[in-house]
Amino acid sequence: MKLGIMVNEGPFTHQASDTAYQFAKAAIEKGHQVMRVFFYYDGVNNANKLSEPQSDDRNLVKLWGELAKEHGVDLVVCVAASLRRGIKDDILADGFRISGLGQLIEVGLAADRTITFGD
Amino acid sequence: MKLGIMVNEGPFTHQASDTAYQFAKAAIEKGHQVMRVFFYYDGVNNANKLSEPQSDDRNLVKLWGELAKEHGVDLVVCVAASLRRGIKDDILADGFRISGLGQLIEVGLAADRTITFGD
Amino acid sequence: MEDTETMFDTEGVTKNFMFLNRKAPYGTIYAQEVLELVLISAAFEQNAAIVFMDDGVYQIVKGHDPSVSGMKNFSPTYKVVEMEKEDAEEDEDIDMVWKIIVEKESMEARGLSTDDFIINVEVLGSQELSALMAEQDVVFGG
Amino acid sequence: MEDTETMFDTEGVTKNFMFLNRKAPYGTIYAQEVLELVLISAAFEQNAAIVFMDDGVYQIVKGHDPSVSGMKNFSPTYKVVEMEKEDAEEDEDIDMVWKIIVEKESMEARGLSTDDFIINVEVLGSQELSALMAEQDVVFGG
Amino acid sequence: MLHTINKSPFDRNSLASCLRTAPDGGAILFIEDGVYATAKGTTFSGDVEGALKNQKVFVLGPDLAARGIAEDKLIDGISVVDYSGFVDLVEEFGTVQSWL
Amino acid sequence: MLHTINKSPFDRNSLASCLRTAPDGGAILFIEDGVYATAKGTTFSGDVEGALKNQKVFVLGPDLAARGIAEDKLIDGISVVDYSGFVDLVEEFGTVQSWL
Repeated sequence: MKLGIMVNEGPFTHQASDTAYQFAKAAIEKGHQVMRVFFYYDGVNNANKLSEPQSDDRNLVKLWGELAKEHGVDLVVCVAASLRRGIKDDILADGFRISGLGQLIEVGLAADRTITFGD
Repeated sequence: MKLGIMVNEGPFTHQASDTAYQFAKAAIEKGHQVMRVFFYYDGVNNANKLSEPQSDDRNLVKLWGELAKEHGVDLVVCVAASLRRGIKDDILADGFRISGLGQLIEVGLAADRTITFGD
Repeated sequence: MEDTETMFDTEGVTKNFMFLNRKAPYGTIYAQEVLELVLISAAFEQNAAIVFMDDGVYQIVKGHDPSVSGMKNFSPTYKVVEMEKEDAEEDEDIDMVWKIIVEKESMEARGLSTDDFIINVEVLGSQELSALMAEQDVVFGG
Repeated sequence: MEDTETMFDTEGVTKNFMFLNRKAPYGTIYAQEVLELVLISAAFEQNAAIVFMDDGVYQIVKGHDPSVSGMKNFSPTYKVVEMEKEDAEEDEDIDMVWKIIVEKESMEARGLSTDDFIINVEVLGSQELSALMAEQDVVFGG
Repeated sequence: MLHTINKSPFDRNSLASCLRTAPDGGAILFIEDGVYATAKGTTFSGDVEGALKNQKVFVLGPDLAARGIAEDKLIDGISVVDYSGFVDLVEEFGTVQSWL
Repeated sequence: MLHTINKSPFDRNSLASCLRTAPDGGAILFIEDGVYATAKGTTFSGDVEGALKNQKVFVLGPDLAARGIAEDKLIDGISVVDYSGFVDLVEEFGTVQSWL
């Protein structure tokens, strides 16, 4: 199964990013393909490389980046949502790229299922 | 009247920061003193200087900074909440400073009223 | 244009997209940013059901003026959505079908009628909306 | 220490602070970050009413294990809050009074009893909670 | 005591929780999406009418305007204030509790 | 069709909206704070019991564990899945609708 995932909230404040990550990881482990994770609304804050959680807490920015690197998942941050919220190339974490909203519609068309995680 | 203000959400996603700003501005115009605005939870995102809203939209990061400059309002961003969310000196907007949660309790003690804006 | 850049082969694919608006405008940004998504989707010429239910029905109420609260008025964009819908209906070269729908129960609970809305909408009861949901391939918003 | 750095003259000022917890844990971070605020406030030796109402009562339910969801278990911190409260009661040099309160109506609506909680709480009905609210100088959370 | 409510009563339980516990003789100010509670003819109008017996009830005008709610649609007895009036309420009614 | 609900029924109206409009014969999966709806003996247990007539009902085990809800407290007829089971439900039930 080919999957598209949309993440609408930033890390820590809402559980959305945690659940999306656990879901993506489980899907990949079962042999499904996560074609793209699209970060919209406050979800763009998942791409802030300055994020530095406490040492005993999970680091979602890094976890997403590792998933991208190890399994070729395309992590796309919405350009319009990012500009507003100050997520720019200067602070963009490894594994993420900034692009347009069309990338979300595109994965909706290409994937067998598209699922949203948000608040 | 001496006022303390707590802001719990970032700009744009929730109206909390807008309302807090309009409230602070009105209080100052009436001759009251806003001793401190404390940004906690996602409120720390109000201090991201990379934020670049569309040209016809309000720029809350800049508006807060101007209020601080013109009226000596102390804008404090919680250090623990900021670390998690990647708001660091590199991207800290003019007029804001990063400090501890004790600053919120302190203004609660010093001010006549402390009011919270959030989600 | 970056927004229509493609990476996957979606040539000839047509799907039914639902944009489900359940949040009030201005208190949060969801109403505004989902509109941007609806408009981008037009470039892909897909079927779209733009649904307003729960507090989402407040998004299309007439007379919004958020300027005194310091916010941007995005209300006119709903007229653009309505125009896209009408253009699709009139242009025989465009296959996409757009629907703009309000859930009856949500509208009535808020004391509203279709006269209160800035765009023309189709009103569906919960059961009819349910049938429409069953036809969707992708649901955005929530 | 940065957290107790002061700028205003608050020497000799004592106030009643209420920390009103109305949100469930883990789904959002509010429960966790308000705890950090409660603990910092101890350094200022102020009166504190730590109230759990609505979904906030779920914060102190026994047996939390968020590790499989990938999150951090902050549940033990409530025991620290309870210890601060007990220390304040036992130490005659400390004037502050801490109360840990659950609203009865919220607890019962969720099918819970005090046996379900990891800390000792005082259960107040809405009307008693109302009287306590009227005594507060500052209310945080919500 | 001043209570602010910034959530739609359709979406969240803030209004119910506030009405259950607010001490008598204070004030409730509806702001942001909370202003939807102040309109006549909704399923929550009765609750707000009930609140008027024990509390003074206010609504933030700029947030009504943002959402296109005309003042003639308000429940009788509710007063409209602007941001300056909001500041006055904070001064007059003492401790502020924000129902978030 | 698969519906996910991630909000507490006490705090938001997602459960009610989902039950009003979800097409019969699909599945509802409670995740995050939504899992509070699956416990016996709350004011919302009846609604979920009603849903079981037209929908299959699932709950995400890791989110139950996070919140200390033992499986013996669940309403009868609800099945517990882990993240892998969540993926299976997405595959089996088609279009996913997230009630946020």
